[in-house]
Amino acid sequence: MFYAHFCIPFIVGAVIMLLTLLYRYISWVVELPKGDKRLIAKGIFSTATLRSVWEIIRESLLHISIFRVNPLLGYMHCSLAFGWFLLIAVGWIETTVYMGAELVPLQGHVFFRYFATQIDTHIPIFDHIMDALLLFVLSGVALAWFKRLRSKALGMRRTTKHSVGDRIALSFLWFIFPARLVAESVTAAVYGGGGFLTAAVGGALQHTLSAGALEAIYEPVWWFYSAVLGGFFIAMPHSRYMHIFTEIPLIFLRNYRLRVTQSSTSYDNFQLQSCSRCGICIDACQLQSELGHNGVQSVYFLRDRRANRLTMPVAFDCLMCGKCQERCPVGIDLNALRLNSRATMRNLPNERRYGYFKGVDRSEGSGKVGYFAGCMTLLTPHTLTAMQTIFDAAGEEVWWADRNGGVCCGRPLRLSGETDSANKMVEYNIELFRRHGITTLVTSCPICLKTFREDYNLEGIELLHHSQYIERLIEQGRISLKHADNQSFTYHDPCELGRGSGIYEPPRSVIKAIGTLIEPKHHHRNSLCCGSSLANTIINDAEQLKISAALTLELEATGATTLVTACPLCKKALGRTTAQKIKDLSEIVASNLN
Amino acid sequence: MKGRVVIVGGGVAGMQTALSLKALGIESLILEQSRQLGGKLTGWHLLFPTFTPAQDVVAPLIRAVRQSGIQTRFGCKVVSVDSRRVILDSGERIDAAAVVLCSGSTLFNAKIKEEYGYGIYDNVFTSADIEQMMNNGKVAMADGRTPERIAILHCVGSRDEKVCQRHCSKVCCITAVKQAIELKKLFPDADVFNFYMDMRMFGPGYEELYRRAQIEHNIHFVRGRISEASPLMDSRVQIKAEDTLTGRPLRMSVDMLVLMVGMRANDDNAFISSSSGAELAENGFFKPRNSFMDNVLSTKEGIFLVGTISSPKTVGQTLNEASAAAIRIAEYLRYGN
Amino acid sequence: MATNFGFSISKPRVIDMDANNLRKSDDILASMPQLQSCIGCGACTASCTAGNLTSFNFRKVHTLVRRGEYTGVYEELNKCMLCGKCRLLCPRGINTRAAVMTIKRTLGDF
Amino acid sequence: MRRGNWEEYQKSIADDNYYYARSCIRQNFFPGSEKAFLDIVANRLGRNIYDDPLHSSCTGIGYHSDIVPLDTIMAVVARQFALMNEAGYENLVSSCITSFGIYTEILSTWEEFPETEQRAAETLYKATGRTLVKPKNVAHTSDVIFHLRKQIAEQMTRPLINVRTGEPLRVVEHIGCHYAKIFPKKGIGGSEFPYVLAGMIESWGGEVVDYPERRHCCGFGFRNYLVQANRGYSVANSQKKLESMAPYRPDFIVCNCPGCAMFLDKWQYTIAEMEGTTYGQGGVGIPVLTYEEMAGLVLGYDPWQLGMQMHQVDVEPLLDKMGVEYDPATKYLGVNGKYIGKPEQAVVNGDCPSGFYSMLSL
Repeated sequence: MFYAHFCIPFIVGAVIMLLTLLYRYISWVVELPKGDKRLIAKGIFSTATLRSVWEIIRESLLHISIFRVNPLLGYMHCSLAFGWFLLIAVGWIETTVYMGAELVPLQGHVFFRYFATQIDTHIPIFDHIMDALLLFVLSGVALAWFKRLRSKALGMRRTTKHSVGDRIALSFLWFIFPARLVAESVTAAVYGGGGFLTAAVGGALQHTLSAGALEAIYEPVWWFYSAVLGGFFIAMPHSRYMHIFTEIPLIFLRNYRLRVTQSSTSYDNFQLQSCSRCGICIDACQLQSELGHNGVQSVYFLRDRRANRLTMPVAFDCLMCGKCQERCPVGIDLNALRLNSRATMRNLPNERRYGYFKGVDRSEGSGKVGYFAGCMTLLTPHTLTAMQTIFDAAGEEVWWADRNGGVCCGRPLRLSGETDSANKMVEYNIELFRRHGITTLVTSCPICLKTFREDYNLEGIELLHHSQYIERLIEQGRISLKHADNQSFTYHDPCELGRGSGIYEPPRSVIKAIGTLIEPKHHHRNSLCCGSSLANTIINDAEQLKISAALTLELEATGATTLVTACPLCKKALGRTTAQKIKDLSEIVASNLN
Repeated sequence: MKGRVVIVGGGVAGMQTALSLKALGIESLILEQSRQLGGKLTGWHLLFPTFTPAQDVVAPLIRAVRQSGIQTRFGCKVVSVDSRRVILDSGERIDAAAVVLCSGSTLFNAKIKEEYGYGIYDNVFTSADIEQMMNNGKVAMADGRTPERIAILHCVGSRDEKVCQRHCSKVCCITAVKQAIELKKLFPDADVFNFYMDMRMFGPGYEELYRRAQIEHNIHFVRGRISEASPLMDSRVQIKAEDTLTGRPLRMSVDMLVLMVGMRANDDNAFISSSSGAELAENGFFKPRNSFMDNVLSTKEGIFLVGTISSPKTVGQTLNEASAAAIRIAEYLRYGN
Repeated sequence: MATNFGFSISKPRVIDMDANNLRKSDDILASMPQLQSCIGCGACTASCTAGNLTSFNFRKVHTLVRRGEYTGVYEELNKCMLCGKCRLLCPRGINTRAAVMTIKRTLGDF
Repeated sequence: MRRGNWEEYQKSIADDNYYYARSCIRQNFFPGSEKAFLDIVANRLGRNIYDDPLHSSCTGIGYHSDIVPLDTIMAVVARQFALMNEAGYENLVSSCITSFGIYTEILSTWEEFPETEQRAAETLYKATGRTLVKPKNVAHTSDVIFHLRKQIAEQMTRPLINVRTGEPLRVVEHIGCHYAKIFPKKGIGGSEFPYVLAGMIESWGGEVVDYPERRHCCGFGFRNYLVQANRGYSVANSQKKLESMAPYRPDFIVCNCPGCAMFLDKWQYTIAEMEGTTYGQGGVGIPVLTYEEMAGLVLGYDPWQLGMQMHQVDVEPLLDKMGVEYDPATKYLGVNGKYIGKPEQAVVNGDCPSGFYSMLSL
């Protein structure tokens, strides 16, 4: 009994969509590297699976993350996803209640109102619940329409530009629920019944249209609803709405500890397709807000990469400050994906390259503690002398790895995509550190620190940023600092240190040991980038300056007498745009030693 | 006080001096060697760094001189000067309350640097030739063809002991940048190469213009002095230089070679100096009494210096000096010196 | 075999701007006109991490490229570690890291 | 060639009574040239010239190779001047450009630093008992020919004209560096556009070809050619000139410096042997003449009398163009009719001894 001709578009669409999705997911999983498959096998029967289910409920249905960033936007996503889910779920329960154990085909559930007219029993409470859910979804649709028209009203400065596939799918999506409302309302008008919404709309229709007219549009409105649904299902895998389903396997895989690696793998597909194109990353991007660079943000980067038309100007126009990644509601590894795209474009193994490293050792001194200044710190000699003072005060025997010039840590090359060449530096430096027998490695450059942590195998050597090291010296009482409340500082979180390495508190506790810390408007994981990032090779000097000026403005607005940061690049960048004192953390420590 | 202030030279220096004196109520007489006012600027096209037509400076000055009734005599070659009188080659003596030397400087004769082949090869020009061609509205190779590659050589007759011109002519660097941009605008497809020893972008807006020439106009700058020019079969010129930044000799053929001729001291400075007692500096230009306080005073009382008579200068600096000199002359006439 | 006189004829060191093909050089300058604004101060080379360990001289290399001398440039630029110190020092604000990458891409095998 | 400032660079050249100073290189490699010069000046043009058997090398090659110290060469030069004075002459003409440069340089040094002249005079007196008397006029022998070029033109039997086409012969002139590059005022036409050879060529009906590397050194370079390992540098200089002039299709090269004539001639052979390249028309080298040989040909001398069989690059193509009758059979017979030996086949003369280059051209 659950068949009418108008169901054909829906059935065809649903079948095509299911086959497409299955084909994609299965082939992606098949192409996964062996190690990843092993991780899946290990994780599938663990608590990771349960955690994933809980996360799916939170993120894929309720969209808690978006709620946190933007409640209105969160509601919109929640109403569409959770509302639709409830419509399906409650609809299922409804049919089950009506039909008992009888097997109802898919279209029977979806178009139940149509078929329910042939059933004698009637349970009005379901009509009302379903209408309420429909209203919930429709409010989300209305918000989406409104967002298209006026994105700013929803707290978004920019919204994503859509591709053709997106537009087609979006058009279908916009009409699904209004079409459902119309179809159910017409049904209510002709056959009576319906919940508070459909009955009301049906009543209104009864007043305005003749019975004949209602009869005439009865079948077409159901056809329309079915066609819109079918159309959406066909378009969906080729549009941004692919994310609705892809997010689900992604959550499982992520909980099974699959990661984006230096060279791209099949796992990247799950990440790429999980992007909902919500555009939150666009507003996070300083290249957009300060420089007006469009079309380079993560959402566009992912779009281009999905479409296999990623260009170097897009891949390389990114500060990799990590702000977008921090905010991404889907939690996509945006920086890692961008890096392995760069590697795909530019990594060129060259055996002979950097042959000159052989035999180079410009280090001096000896001790269990090694200090790696990093290239950039050589341009901020105050940091170097401050570190010397601190080491002396603590009575530390220090091995200076590169005070007289050394080999780069490799991170800049890695950021430029030249992974193999970067690994030569990794090899060189590891050998150097091992040869000098250090057990602790301190660096004042967050860029070096990040690569030491992530790309170096330095087992047995503790890696510390100088902020952590100084904090420890204070805790251990090896140095003591003069504290004065009237000394006020503001602290800028370097991207590679804060978001990049999760080190937020050590520099703050050091500052607090010396004076008062005033946080700028954006701090911790929301802190701004100074613009000098080595990750970006596209923006020019003037543009770097603009980004830095915006940051300076915020820092100066705190009224603090001294701006403090913990990265030589940030210090250089801020020094260009501020008239205030700008110090590295080590400098304020060295000048306030007891 | 007997006589008027006599101004030797009717270029922008002389005209502005006369006008500034007039404003102070002091009468003057301009003696000009040629048949017209305006001096060297008359033949110039646009002025650096703003691309202002030279006529926008010269014409208003000439008009003002005429309107204010300042007496001007043409065809006067001065053979002797002292602080009380000026003697012309006709033998005429003109009494003067004070004398202002505004006779400027001489463009270096590029033929003397014969290794560049000026006057020998058809497509070797001087900066003055280019200005003239611009004024005439037709810049081209000698046979009328459009140049595809142009070399501009700085410091021709400046900073060169070989031609006894040790001084820097100051304005040629920026003129070269200006002409390079003008040529590039005329011939967008041409490559323009500037060969320089140092880029001396001393004035306001000069460095910015230099930067624009590089970035916006893609003008190539090669640090190295061209050592010789030789003819090629198609009347083009082959030049040789060292690209000193790479330490490699460099050779190229060009369609036009433009020599940035410098300013040298006038030949008659020597006898004006000997007759007046106003001293010359080592480079043959008149020596100011004091480089800080008395720039517009010669070493001889009653004789004043304005413009490039005392050293290479820009138009703006010359005009400033004219006003400064007028005040110093007024003080001199009133209080003596 | 050619006669051996116990010496070989020295090859000219001259940068022959007539023989050199400037197309790649033009491409590089078109994609980053700022490179043309180098004033040869040498700050990049003075601070260079690779230059500290080798004879790598970015100022010289990119000047040669601008003159159409490409031989050996790719290998020379391979000495660069892209650390970016030079970019912090360039008085003309040239994006030196991008310059290295652009030149390599234009001349090399990317 | 375009005239520039030739009028501005004029020097006085004595008209008669020359004291002849020979050239080491010229008398060894172009012995016919010096003989011809003496014959032309004395017998054809009726000038008095004295070829003094007592005079020696000026030691300029040693001087420029850092072997002969300044004081030594000054004494040697002082002796030449003393000999000239003893012979009753006061106009020194030197066959060698380097000698000319040395004489000019030393006279100038003596003028600037009189104590050096005094020292040289003392050394000379102590060593030889002779007295230094400086010449009134020092000129290069090419200056003399330039000075007498119009007179030669009057007696000319074979102008510098291609008899087949009637066109003037295209001549590349090469001036020795030491002629005017040290003291531009001491050379006719100065250093940038010397006129000494161009004047002869124009007077005798030829056309001077200007080419980009005209001013460039032949590469002699003293130490550079003397040390075998450095010779490649010397050759490279000649090669640079030859490559630059080749597109102008010159009929021959004429030099006023014996060293230049030697190297432009012999390095053509070397380049051809080493690299297979020739620069003349028809796959052969460009003949290199001394100006004496040029004057001799113009005046109708027999090329073998002029010693032109001593050249590395065969001169026959040029002789054919000029319509000079010569007997190929007597080319390698000396003045006494005895066979003087024949050079091996050479690539520069169109021969491919090993067949190597002809294989290359396939």
